[in-house]
Amino acid sequence: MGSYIPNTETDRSEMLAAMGRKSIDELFANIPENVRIKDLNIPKGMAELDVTRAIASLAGENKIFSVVFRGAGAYKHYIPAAVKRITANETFTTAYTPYQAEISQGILQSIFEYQTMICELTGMDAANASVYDGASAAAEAMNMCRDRGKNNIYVSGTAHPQVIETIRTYCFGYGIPVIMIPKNTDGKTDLTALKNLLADDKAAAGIYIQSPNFFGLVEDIPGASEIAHANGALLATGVNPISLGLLESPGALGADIALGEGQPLGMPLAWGGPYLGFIACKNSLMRKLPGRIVGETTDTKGERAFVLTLQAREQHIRREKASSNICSNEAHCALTAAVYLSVMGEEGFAEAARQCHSKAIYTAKQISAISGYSLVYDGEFFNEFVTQCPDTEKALKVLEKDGILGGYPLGKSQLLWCVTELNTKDEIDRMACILKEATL
Amino acid sequence: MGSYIPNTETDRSEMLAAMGRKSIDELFANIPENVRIKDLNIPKGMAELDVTRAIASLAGENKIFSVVFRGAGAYKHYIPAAVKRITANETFTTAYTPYQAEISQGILQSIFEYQTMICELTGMDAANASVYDGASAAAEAMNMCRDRGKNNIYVSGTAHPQVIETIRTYCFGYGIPVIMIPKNTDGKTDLTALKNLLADDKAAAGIYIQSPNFFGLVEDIPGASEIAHANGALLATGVNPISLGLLESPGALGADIALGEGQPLGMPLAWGGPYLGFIACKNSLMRKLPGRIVGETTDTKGERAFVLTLQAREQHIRREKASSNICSNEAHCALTAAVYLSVMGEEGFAEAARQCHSKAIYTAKQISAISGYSLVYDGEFFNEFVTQCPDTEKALKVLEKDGILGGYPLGKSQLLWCVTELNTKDEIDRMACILKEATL
Amino acid sequence: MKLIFEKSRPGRGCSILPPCDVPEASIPQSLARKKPAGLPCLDENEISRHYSTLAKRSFGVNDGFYPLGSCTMKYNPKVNEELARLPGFTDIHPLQDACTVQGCLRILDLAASYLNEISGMDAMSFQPAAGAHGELTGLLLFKRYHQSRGDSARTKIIIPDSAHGTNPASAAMAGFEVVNIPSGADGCVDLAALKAVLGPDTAGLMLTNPNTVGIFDPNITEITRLVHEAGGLNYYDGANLNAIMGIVRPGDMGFDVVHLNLHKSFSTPHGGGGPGSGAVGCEKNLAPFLPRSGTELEVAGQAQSIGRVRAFNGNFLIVVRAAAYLLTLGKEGIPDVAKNAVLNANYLMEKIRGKFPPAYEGPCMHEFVISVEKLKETHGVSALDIAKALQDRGMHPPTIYFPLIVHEALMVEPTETESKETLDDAARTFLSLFDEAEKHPESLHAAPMNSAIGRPDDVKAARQPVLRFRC
Amino acid sequence: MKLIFEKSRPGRGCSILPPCDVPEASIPQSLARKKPAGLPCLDENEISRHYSTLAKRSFGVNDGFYPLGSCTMKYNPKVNEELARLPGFTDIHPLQDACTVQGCLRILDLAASYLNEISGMDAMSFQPAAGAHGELTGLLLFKRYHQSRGDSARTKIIIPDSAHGTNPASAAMAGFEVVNIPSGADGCVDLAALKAVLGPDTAGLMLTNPNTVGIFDPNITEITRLVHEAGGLNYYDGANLNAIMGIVRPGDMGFDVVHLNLHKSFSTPHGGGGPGSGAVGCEKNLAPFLPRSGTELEVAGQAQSIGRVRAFNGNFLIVVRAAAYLLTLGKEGIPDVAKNAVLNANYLMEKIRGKFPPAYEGPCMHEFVISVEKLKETHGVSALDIAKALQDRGMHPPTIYFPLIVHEALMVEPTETESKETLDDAARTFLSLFDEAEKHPESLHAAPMNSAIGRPDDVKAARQPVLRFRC
Repeated sequence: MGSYIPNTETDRSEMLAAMGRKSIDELFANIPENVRIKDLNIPKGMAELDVTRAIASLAGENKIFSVVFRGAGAYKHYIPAAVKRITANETFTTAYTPYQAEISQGILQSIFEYQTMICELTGMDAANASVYDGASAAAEAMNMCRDRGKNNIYVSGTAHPQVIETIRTYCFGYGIPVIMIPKNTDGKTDLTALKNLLADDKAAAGIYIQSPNFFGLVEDIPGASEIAHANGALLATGVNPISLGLLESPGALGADIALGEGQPLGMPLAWGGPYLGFIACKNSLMRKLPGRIVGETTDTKGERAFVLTLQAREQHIRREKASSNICSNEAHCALTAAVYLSVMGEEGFAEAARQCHSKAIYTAKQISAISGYSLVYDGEFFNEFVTQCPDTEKALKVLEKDGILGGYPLGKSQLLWCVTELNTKDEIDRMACILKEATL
Repeated sequence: MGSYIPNTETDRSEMLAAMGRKSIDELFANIPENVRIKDLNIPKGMAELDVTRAIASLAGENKIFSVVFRGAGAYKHYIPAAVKRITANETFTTAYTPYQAEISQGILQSIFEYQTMICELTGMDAANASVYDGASAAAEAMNMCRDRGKNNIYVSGTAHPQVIETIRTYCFGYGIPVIMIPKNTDGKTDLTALKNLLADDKAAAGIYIQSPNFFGLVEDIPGASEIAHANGALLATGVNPISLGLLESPGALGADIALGEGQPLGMPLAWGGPYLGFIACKNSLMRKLPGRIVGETTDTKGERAFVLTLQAREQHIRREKASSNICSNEAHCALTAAVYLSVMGEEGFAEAARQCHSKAIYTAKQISAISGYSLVYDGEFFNEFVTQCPDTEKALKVLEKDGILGGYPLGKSQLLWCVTELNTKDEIDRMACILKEATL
Repeated sequence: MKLIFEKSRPGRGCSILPPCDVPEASIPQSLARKKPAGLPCLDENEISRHYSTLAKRSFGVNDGFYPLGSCTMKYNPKVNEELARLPGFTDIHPLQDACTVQGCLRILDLAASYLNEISGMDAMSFQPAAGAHGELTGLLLFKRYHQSRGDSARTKIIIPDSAHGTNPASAAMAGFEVVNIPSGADGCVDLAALKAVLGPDTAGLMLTNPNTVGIFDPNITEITRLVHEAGGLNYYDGANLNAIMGIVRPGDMGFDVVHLNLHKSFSTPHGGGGPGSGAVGCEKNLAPFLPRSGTELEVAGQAQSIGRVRAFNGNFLIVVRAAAYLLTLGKEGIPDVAKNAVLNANYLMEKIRGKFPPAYEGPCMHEFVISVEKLKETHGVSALDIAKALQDRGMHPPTIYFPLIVHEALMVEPTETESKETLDDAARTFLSLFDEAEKHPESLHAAPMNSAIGRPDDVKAARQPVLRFRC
Repeated sequence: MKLIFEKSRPGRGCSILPPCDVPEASIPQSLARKKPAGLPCLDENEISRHYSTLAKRSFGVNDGFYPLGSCTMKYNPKVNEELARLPGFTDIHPLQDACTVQGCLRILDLAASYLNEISGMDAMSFQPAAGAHGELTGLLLFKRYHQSRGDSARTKIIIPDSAHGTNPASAAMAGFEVVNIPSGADGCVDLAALKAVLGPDTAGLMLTNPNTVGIFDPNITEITRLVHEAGGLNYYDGANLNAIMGIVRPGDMGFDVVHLNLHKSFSTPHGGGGPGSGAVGCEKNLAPFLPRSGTELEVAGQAQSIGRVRAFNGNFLIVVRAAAYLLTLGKEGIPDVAKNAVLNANYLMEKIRGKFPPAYEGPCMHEFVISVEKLKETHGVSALDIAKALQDRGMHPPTIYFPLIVHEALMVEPTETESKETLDDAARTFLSLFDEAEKHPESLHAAPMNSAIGRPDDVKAARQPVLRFRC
């Protein structure tokens, strides 16, 4: 069996002797005999080489697509080598939440810098140290919107289905209603419907709109903001952080809270996790943020110091009255995002966003030129778009044969495509060519 | 283009201004105009993503054999995960030779520990901090044997061909003769011939014998040692370090110098490098060791300290009178070997050697059971052995089809096989089965 | 030290992306960003050194002894890291067709089969990303369960006052009313207090066992029986599983739902505060309510599910690491962990008890709580002072001021991956600190002296929050 | 701190190999090891922390400014490290059939084509593992060349007294007699001195240009012409190529053979002293003598080759890194390196020249040499003291006491990958040290104060050598 226990038999004997004990079993005397188990019905332990073989063989059972045109909530971007190597530093990986500030300044500063970058991207005043993922970030954000009897949560039907589902689950917990805002035929949130819904609702707390939305379309955030605020509700916007290299920030557009899935910022697809939920907000909502927050202060010598702050919101102090139950978050993913944003830099990050956009536009053109394929919606999009497709199953199969992961099928006749800076013109042309041939 | 230069245009202007200079060109005034080049005839620089694509595509043009039965100087052993991750520490990779002891204690201590481990493996008193590889180690070791007019070097024909060639090259430099000791029909060094050769040679300086030799056979080192010493010559033995988990150490067998290729100690095959040359010797030869050596001493506070020592042998002090010209060595490979030996540990290292041996014996049996295959030599071997083979080219081709790298062909009718702890019984049986089928 | 923004200089950067190879598209001015996000501009060398320096100003398990109670800071094996970085895991899209992700699905199956056996549960969800996320998930299972039976009166969750703060917070998030019950003098559940609050409004009980004072509650089967009898469910907070895994199973103790912190008992690295994995297991009767999961965005079936608590199927790469650890330890290794974790805790407790008396008598489990209340009274040296002074002596301090029921508490959890020598060193350090506290209490107030900073002004941080840099 | 052997405890270890799956074989008692090699027994956590601690007691480019003259401690890009770890490179046996290693062969071709263009050579061997190895190889080319022409009288190699120590040592190893010539007052080759020693016994000249005092010899074409006229060959020590690459080529200066330190100019990491790569290039007429190479053990043909200087084809993974660097920089990047390396050196030299005068006048190339001879005389503060005091101030010291022709020398090479801010910081540090040297010379004698150890006793180390641990 494998083991990471340094104690040898001799060590154990010496330790027991020093304690005046005869056996380790004595220490377990509190456990009623009748519930103890004899042994576990699992296989024997294995040495490292065999574990490596076993797990690597499972990895081998997955199919890696060399070319990916699928997003729908998880995005394949280039991860610079520096991001991988810097974040692999074993102090970063093996530290825990920086409770002891003096011995954890590095971790604390990295989070403070991350918070700043998230604020810069979103145009907000404050950000937390991360939550579990984009979907739970949305759910937590909706909770932030609640205020003195205002408990009704509005969610646009154009948001990511799993985000909607997660908000519903959390709201099932909170015991508050989730009201859906219908999707318009143009693929965007029906703001007229929202206006009408809110007109009759004095308990409207928050509105969730994702932009670019699930169908890739840029939503009218200023319009939504105006409606929300006119009716005393707050607007929370879900964003793809990469899009903020090109698109106006939610803060500048009037949103009160911006949140999203941070995975595109240097994290691999990894079959869905670990990912990174980020939440940022205007100053007025700062104390409603869930989870850890790092703040700047000074030390006994008057020098700059960083600490976990605003802890009066948190579960370990406030217990059942806390703003959230969050304890462990996604700190190492936040570090990864900060390193990613540093390595890309101001200009490189904007360039990545521009390339995603340009390549998506180019791809959309190539695909819509194929008979049977056409853009479903007219609106502006960032790097995702929906096309008709004569037979999604068939189309995806022919692409898969060539190692290409095609768009995500929305039923049998539509595909949701995603294009990033990683997709080369050659790949795009090849993909379009394969699709075209398949229609012949 | 890619760049790792932080200076911006503004920086450059400010710096030039501070120096009262108009252009960087002024600084190059010493270079005659007529030899300056206009530009380099090489492609434009590339961004990281394109470089990654280009180099990864070249890596993709190599064939990785999932199963390897080939050694002949380069050995595929299991490299524990801890070895890879510990040695990747960027302080270890980006430091240079520890000239400044106080700021380099970690590197110095790691080398001191490495030297100790090499001494323990080889049964010697002193070891250096590494040389380039096993072949150059052998060449340097032969130089160590020279003494007051004794300049004749004897090399066994059973040694690795490239080691022999490297010794010859260095001796071409030294301007001293290399005399070959013939190989016996049993595949081992003809010690009777050696005895006769030495009987007439008052200038015999050193004898090089590899054990296990190139054909995998364990040589009679005590016999060779006796002959060498009786004739006033020194015996240098080339060893596979893994074999020393099972076989008696050269030191205990009477060798004066032990050296070898350290690659099996945690380094990947890597198409031949970086590898690790190690040299260890008896106390009497300590000051003849080439290259860096770390020694223990005390600091101003009387505490343990490590330093580069015996530098009076070295090129930067002794210049043309140095024991060797070595400056950069293979420090990071030495670190890797030390981490490998620590992770394997005393018992794990011996177990690895036992498994190599047992699996080689098993493999030899399976192969020799095939019609047309038989062991060429009777002697004891560690983990390499030579068999007859009806048609080496054909045999290797059928194995390759199955992702197996077969033995190294010695001509058209013999194969030199190598088996390590990584080869499973299933692999061995499968390999034998394929060979058998190919003979039908 | 300087922030990365303060090291930024316009014009610097790394060369990552090649020029765009398709025609540049434009976006309507009205949608475009007016001002670029203020990201730092540095070259790779500066970035690399910046983060190296940050790492040096931090402390991880890899740097030394880290007996942070209730956090199980055990060694994080290297092989798990290598395996979690295999492209066959990292390069898989979560919405790939099921037939192309059989390896991922088998990792989940493998981990579930081991963890179900260890916890005594029937089904497992890996969707929760952390312990508290698991608590919320588990309590929503309770809620859905009672709802499914039309038992709408069950609105209260009973929680001992020694519980982790996440317990009441999770209960509140799940819409329950929290009923705190006091612990007995032995730190365990006060059966009378429990009985007093049980009733038709009881949705369930949340308990960690061994509890947060490091003691295994000997009445555990009685406790869970009482709750069941009252119609409630029992929730097992798995934060302390390391003490008992392979010895006794939460399921056998009478728990209906459990969360397991894979980043504690199952050795995945804490990452400076995450990502973790708070896998939730439950008995058969609750399994239909588990979070909806699958390889498609909208999963058909699982009609009774609480829904999902996040997108996709969880922190998968963390599960890969835990799976590798489970395969490594296996049948004998798992109980061996518990035994040695408990041995190490008791050994260290015994070695320092002369000066640092444990808050409760008897052997502890994997951690123990000491109170320096007396030292505070006699010499004015607090748990905080001890923690700060320990930082100067090469180890990470224990958890302090928790559990809340012990005054001036220090909660010490050595874990099984520490050697006797490390424990002996730590004991010497503790004892020498006591001497120092008696002789030079002021030096402990001044600690730490050798850290990157002196003690920070927490009050200022909270009163005048500076949560981001502005240039 | 303790050695790893002192942390060892019998019975501890890591679980790496599964049990043997074939029958255990035995070996005759006479051949078997009597006593196991005394390797340490530790668990993985202890090993990991041991090496973490060793890393913390060391200093690399990644930790800060490292202006070690003549070593070109530039930044080592991360992408090169990632690429050198691709299994398509690491898992390739050096004796695989040529058709299965086309990628490896193309890496060598690629690197050779770039480096030939940069050095002005026609052919390149990657067999040498380091600069000195390259020197030996290059001088053996000289030897074989003269031999091939029957020119057996050419036994002498001319080397300036400012040369790297490896030059004379390599010449001696190649069986040449070394003729040292003094440098001129300007630190460059004294033409008269050169002429005086040239003759029919001249095998060749070894030169580094810019030389070790950081000056480009303006007479370089005259020098190489003279040597050629005398029938000798010119060897270019590429240690200082970083100053001139893309600006002027050794081949165009008249050199016949050159070695290039890939771990200096081409950014591969120094690894604590290696592995490096000392690729050797030469003109067409010397190419037949280059080391024998190929994918088989015994290479046919290449009859005129000097043979091989090591097994297989060199430190391949180092060449992979250099190839990635060359692709990255390309046509414009390579000269840009040289320009900025020279700019940085001159900038730092100018900033400190008021207190630390350069040993030679005029602009320097990529490095400069200062002499603290005066400071030594006036305040007793030596180059060694300055180096030790710099350690306390967060930077690695420059090379000291080299070149030998400058008294109390400090040789400073900032490289192009350092920022103006870093240079400004370093200048401030240097200047403040000068103040300190004047005011409190004793504090410099006592330095370093903040290092892992105080100054070590080098004499004791050499007189009573302890080269290994014995338990």
